[in-house]
Amino acid sequence: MDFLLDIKTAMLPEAILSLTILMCTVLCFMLKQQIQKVIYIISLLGLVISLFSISLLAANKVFTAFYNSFSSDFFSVLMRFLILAGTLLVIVMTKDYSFTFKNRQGEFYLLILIAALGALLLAGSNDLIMIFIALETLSLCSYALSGFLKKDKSSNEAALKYLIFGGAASALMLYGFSFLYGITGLTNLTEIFSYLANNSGGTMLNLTLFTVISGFLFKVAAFPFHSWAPDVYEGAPVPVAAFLSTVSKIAGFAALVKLMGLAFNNIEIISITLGLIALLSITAGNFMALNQMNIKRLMAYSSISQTGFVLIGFALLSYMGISGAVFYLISYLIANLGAWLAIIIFNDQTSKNLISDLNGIAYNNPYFATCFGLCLLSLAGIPVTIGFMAKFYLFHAIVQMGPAYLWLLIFALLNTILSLFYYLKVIKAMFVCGQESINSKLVFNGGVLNTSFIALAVLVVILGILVTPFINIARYSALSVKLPIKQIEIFK
Amino acid sequence: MEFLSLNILIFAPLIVAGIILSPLFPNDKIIVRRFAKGFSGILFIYSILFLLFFDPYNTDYQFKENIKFFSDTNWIEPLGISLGFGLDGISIMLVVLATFLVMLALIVSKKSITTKHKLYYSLILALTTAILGMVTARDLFLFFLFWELELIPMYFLILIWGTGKKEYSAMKFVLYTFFGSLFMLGSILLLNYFHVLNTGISTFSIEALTYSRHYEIPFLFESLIFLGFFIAFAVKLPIVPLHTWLPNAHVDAPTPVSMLLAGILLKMGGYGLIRFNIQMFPEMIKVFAPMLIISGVINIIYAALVALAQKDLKLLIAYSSVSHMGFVLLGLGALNSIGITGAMFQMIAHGLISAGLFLIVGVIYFRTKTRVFSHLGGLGQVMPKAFYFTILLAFASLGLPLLIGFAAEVMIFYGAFTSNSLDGFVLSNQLMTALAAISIVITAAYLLWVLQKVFMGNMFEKWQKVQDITPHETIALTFLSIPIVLFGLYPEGVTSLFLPFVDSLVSYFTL
Amino acid sequence: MEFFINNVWIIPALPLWSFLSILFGRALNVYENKYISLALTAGSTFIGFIFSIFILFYCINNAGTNHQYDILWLDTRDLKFSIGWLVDNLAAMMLVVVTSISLLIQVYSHGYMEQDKGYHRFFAYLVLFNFSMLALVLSTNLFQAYIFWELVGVSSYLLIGFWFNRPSAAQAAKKAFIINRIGDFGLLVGILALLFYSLNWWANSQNTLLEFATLGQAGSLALVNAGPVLFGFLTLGLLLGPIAKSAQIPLHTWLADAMEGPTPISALIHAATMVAAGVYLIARLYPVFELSPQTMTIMAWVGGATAFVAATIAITQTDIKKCLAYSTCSQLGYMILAMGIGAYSAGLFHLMTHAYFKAMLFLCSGAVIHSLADQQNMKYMGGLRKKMPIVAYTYLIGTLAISGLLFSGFWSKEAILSSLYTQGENLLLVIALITAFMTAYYMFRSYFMTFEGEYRGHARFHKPSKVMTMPLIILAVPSAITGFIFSGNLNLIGIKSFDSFVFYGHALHEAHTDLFLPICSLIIALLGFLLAGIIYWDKLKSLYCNCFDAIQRYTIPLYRLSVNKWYFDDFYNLLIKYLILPISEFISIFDKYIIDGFVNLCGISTLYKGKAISLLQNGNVQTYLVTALLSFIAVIILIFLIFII
Amino acid sequence: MELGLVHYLILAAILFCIGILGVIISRNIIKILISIEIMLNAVNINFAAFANFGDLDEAKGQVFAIFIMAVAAAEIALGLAILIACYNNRHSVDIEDYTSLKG
Repeated sequence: MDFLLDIKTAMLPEAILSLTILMCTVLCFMLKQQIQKVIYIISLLGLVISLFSISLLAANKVFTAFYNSFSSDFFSVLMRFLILAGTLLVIVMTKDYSFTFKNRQGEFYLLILIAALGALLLAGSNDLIMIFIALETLSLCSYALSGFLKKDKSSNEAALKYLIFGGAASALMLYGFSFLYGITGLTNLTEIFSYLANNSGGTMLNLTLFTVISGFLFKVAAFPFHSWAPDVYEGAPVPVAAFLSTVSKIAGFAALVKLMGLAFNNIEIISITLGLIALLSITAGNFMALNQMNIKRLMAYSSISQTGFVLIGFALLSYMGISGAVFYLISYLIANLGAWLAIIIFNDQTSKNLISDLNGIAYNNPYFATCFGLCLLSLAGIPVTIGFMAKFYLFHAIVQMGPAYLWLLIFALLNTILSLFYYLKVIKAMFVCGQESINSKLVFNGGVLNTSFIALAVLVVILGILVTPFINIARYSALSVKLPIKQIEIFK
Repeated sequence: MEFLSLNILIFAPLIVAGIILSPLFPNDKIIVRRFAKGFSGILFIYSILFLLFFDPYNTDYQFKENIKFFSDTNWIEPLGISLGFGLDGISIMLVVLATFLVMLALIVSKKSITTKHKLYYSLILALTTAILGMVTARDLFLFFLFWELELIPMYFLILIWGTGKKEYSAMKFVLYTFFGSLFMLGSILLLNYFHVLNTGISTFSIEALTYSRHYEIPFLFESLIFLGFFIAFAVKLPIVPLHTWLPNAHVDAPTPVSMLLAGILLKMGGYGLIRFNIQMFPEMIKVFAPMLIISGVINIIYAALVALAQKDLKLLIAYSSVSHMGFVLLGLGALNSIGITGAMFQMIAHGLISAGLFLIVGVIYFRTKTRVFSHLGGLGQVMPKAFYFTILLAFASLGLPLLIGFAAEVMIFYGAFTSNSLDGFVLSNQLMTALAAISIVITAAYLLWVLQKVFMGNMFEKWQKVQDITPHETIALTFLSIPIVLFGLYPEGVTSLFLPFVDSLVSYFTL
Repeated sequence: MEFFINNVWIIPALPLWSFLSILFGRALNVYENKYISLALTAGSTFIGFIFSIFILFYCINNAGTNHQYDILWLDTRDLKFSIGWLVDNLAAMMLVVVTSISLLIQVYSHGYMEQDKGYHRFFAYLVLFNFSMLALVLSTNLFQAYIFWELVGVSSYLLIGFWFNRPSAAQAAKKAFIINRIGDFGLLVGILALLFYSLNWWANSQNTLLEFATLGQAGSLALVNAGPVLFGFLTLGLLLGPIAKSAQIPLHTWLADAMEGPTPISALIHAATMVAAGVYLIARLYPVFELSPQTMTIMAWVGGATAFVAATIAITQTDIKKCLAYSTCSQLGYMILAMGIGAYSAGLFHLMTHAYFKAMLFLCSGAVIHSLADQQNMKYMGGLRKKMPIVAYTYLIGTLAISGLLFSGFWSKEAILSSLYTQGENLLLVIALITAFMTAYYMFRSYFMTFEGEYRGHARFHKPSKVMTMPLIILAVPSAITGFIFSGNLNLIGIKSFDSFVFYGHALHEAHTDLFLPICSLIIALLGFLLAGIIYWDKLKSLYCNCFDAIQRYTIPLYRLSVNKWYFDDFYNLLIKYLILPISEFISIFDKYIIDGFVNLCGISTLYKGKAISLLQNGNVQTYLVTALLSFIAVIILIFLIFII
Repeated sequence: MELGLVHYLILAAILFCIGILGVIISRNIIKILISIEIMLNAVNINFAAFANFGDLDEAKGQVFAIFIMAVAAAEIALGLAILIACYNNRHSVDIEDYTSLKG
């Protein structure tokens, strides 16, 4: 039974998640609407089990499944871990929010779990077809999730925009896939890499690469395919926005790393393109975030600029860069989910979304403000937070590439000032004096939502200090990625 | 000496801040204040102990300590970042100055801080940790980390307890400093890059990058690195076109915070210039000495002239800070032992004097609710004690002999005048020093203007009921006056601590 | 005797100790009694006076005394500044002058300030000044002199602004200090330059840095190193200090304003001691100045001009203290003039005599003012001789002395004039003589207006106390006799002439063989006296009444010039108002709107850029797609362009 | 003239462009959805053509095309469902009416 063995060695989390999905589907149809909360518990359980099952995957070897179209190396294991952890937190977020779904709670968890499954597959996919299928699984569920509030005009609109934009982007990507297939006659990535290592693809390959990348740029909301993000984040239910800005992005990055190997003959072009796109993402995100009043939109723009930082890691096309990007992703996941948790806690109790609604909240809710502030500071890259370490590590990686990448460093550095401005704007609102009366005390009663919120904020600080293991993990995972680099850099 | 641990010195304030902030701590403002004050007093005494056991003739770091996580050697092993602290000639004085000023700031906080005591005192203590960490860090990364860390408490202190356009000022302060620090970050990373390139070892250790740098960095990059550091410290010091955050931040910050800002945070710029620009790049500093001297002279004259035109007391004092920090630049630009000694001495002198002056401004503002000269006058009649202290501080500030400012200025003027760091440049050291000396007239003019407008002359009826300074403030001002007089009479008491260090510094770039 | 020389540090140390005692005693409320402050102050000065007397006699008996002791104050590698004490003839002379006058004025002050609330404060300042002045006098090196030079300035600032609730006093104090600071600026730069150009000399010798004793040798090396032009500027810088401190043109305007301080202060600081410090410093720096003839010439002319201008101003002053102030200015001009032409001893001789009689004059005026309830205007005085004869007669002695008619002033002024004559500085001599005429005129004018004729005021008169008149009487003695005693005419009984005691180079005593000049100056002074008498003495007034108006009519422009003090103050005010303040305002505006404006502009423009970019985010998904595709294509084209180029 | 690979590719390219144009220009949302379908079909033609001319052994292209068709169907179904939800709220299928989220 090779097939089952493959699944056991390579796809255990996916398998467990699939079983959970099946169970949820059945329960969804069976259970009365009042007790569909059970599905919440079950999906949580499924996620936790599958999270633990990741540790059973051997990290030091590459395992494949489905005839080599799925491969599980350490990098993808790490990414899948992040995806599952992120999904878990997103589901936790819905605890108090789900009443807005009226009687369709079960469907919601179902869709989230399927989307997570798509993300997991995307992170491990090793074949163009697999990539496409996984991506579409993720995307279609995301569209549906965005429009989950059927009666809500903005939710509808968000879903519609997301769908149109996503459809066009995936068509563009597929167009690129078709040429990739045409040039090489292959769909398996490993084979394509070895083909490209021996044959030059010509100019056509360059164009192909650009179109292929575009699909992933859409998924991670990077410039120029970023404009859907603010609208969708604003319109979609808050947990969905959190999901899109974390899990879906991580999956996109994971797949993008897989495709890095395509740049074999065009290292410089791809590198500079990605660098440029990264910078433009950071800049566009930051500039547009400056004037935002709505905190959800602000988070959307901030996530665009954070995407740019991760892309810098990719643009370097070095192990150092990838490890920087991975470490940055970890920090981003923690801090961003923390921020979204704060938003959802606030939104659950006040149904408000504007930054000015937060005015003076710190004095009635010190823990809320402190934890939220820490997450924002981490996103801005202020010590002692994991975000600071991640930025430093990333910049360190840029500089290690030598003077040729100094422009990237300079622009990235300048952009951090802009980002500090709008993160501080939120913090300022929370701590501004004289308006304490606007906000009454939030209920902060130590439920799972609050516990995970505080836990994330604590993690932000703790991991900002105990940072070595995470850097090592990031480095180890980067080493398992196939990169089109011939010389091995100084990299312990 | 076992009981002297820098780790305790640096992190104890942070831990105490946590204790104060924790919900278990009683929310009684008197208890909070006394606890914080008591702790800061203990911290000051503790830092004095370091001073007593400090060996000035050892130019190396002393009291070295390393904290390790998950590794035998370093904090972040993959990058070669260590969590190491140490004291040498320049840091020891700043450590003592910092704990001293924090203690005084907490003593005078009684009047000016009326709300949110727990948060306030814990933020000040967190700020203390950041400052102490900055001056004792033996690792570039660590220095940078504390440099940025200091922004956050400072931001909140201005934002929450400030006056006027506090939100604007706080934001400006943070963004400006952050802007500068980015250049420093770039420089730190480039320095590390060239170290890796030449030795294959990634390290951020200041010692390694200073003393065992036996390879050449290309001139272009070395000057870029130098300028990166310089810009960061130029913002902090501040150097003239980059100074505009300072008036805003000072004017809108509450009194104790202004004291700390002027007293110790500005000195971080000077400290950085010595520690990095001079110590690490003895070759580059020779190239850039004209820049230091010219910007120093511009600082001195320009800021003094601006101060002359101010209508607001606190703004005037703020600009006088800028002007006085110009002397630090001038002294450093001299590139000789006496000039650098003078610059360091000036940092300490200005730290004490400006803290006192800002305290006086706060005292007046608290009682009259105005800082505009035209509304003040004749206050000497109702607050004689404040008047006498102001006279002392003002004269110390304008460089009256036998007070602390004079010794510093003399050393700087002498160092700058006899220096030849501008050889081969269109201007001569002598001319620039003579230009800078004009400031002794302008400084006298604006400081005496303050005395005249605020304390002398006719008094408005409405100030008849104004109270003289409280015992707290008297104690703080007396504490400030003691070193101002003492080290004015006996400057060697301070200079001997860092003279050997400066000598070793100068030996690297003997002109 | 050796004891006094070896322990000369006690002279300044005691006042310092008294200052600290009063300071802490009052700050901590240890005592209330005014006599304790007085005792501390006068006691310390008295001991100093005793010391000074012994030291003076020691110096007289032991020619060429030069006792120097240095303590290293600032020791950094290449810079070693010392503080110490130097006793030589000059210092001994100055010590006696300072301590004796101080002592008397302190006693007098007790009477003058008894009713004042700030009694203790006053004595604290007074004793602080004493300390600074005595330490300045005892300075061994230029650097130490600079330190106490500034401290003296501060004490003066504090004392002028003693009644700080008077706006005019506050203003005057500030003005005095700032103008002195201009001088200090020159002095500082001069010291630095001197040190810089003679650095090798000091490094090779074991001498204390900048010590007066060897300044000449170092100076000549500096002359070689710097060249005559730079050295000239260097000495001019050094000269600027004394010019400001001794209230010489163009930095003289502070002195008249300084009369806002209590009168004893005017007597002590602004007549007798501190303003003389400028002359003293010139004497100390003589070896350096001598190397630059141009500077000496400038010094002489500055002195001459000041003497003349100040005298013309004094002519029309109606405020008794202002009148005396300008006369001080004028007399200091004489001293500087003397120094400038090389009449070292004459200048210092005049310093000493002037100190006594001017102190006395001021104290007299103080007694008058005190008795008339702070009335200073001479128009409202008159006929006071009958009410306070002691004051009137001592004032008359002073007037005679300063006019050079009799007493000490005659001898010292004579020395200066004869030096001018022998040096052949005829133009300056003429100026000096005209000034002498005017001096006699305005001094007698003030005497007549105050003490003769009818009382024109309204204030109720009360008699000055003994405490105030006693010092007057005591001061009258040296005012009267010092000139004659040290004139050299008593050589026979063992008292040497002044110029054989305090001299530069070698002792040089010229007997007044030529009687032309003394007679000439006496006549000129007499003319001045007569003119004053004609105009202001009621008994003579009836004789000339008719022609007086005519004279006045022709001299109105000159009168205006004099009353307005040659428009110096107006000129400076205009300079400050229309040049310095606008510059400072301009820079301040530049700072606020250009530099800070640029920073804010950066911030605001960034915000607007953000808004502009946000316009693309118009909500229409088709726009999004178009922008996405177009920018993607643009990126691709850009990349290809980069790689083609 | 024999039809070669290039001709298919050109056809696909033209179709793809038409699809893009349709997505960008048409105001009717249903038309936009159809245009996306056209783009996907252009991709299908590409795959089929490449499979036909290059990869004769395994025919992965055809497989890919079938997958695309399946997914496209799902996507369109979802799209229409969302559109219905939208229509219920705003009674419009004009894309210009769906611009409330912006800024």
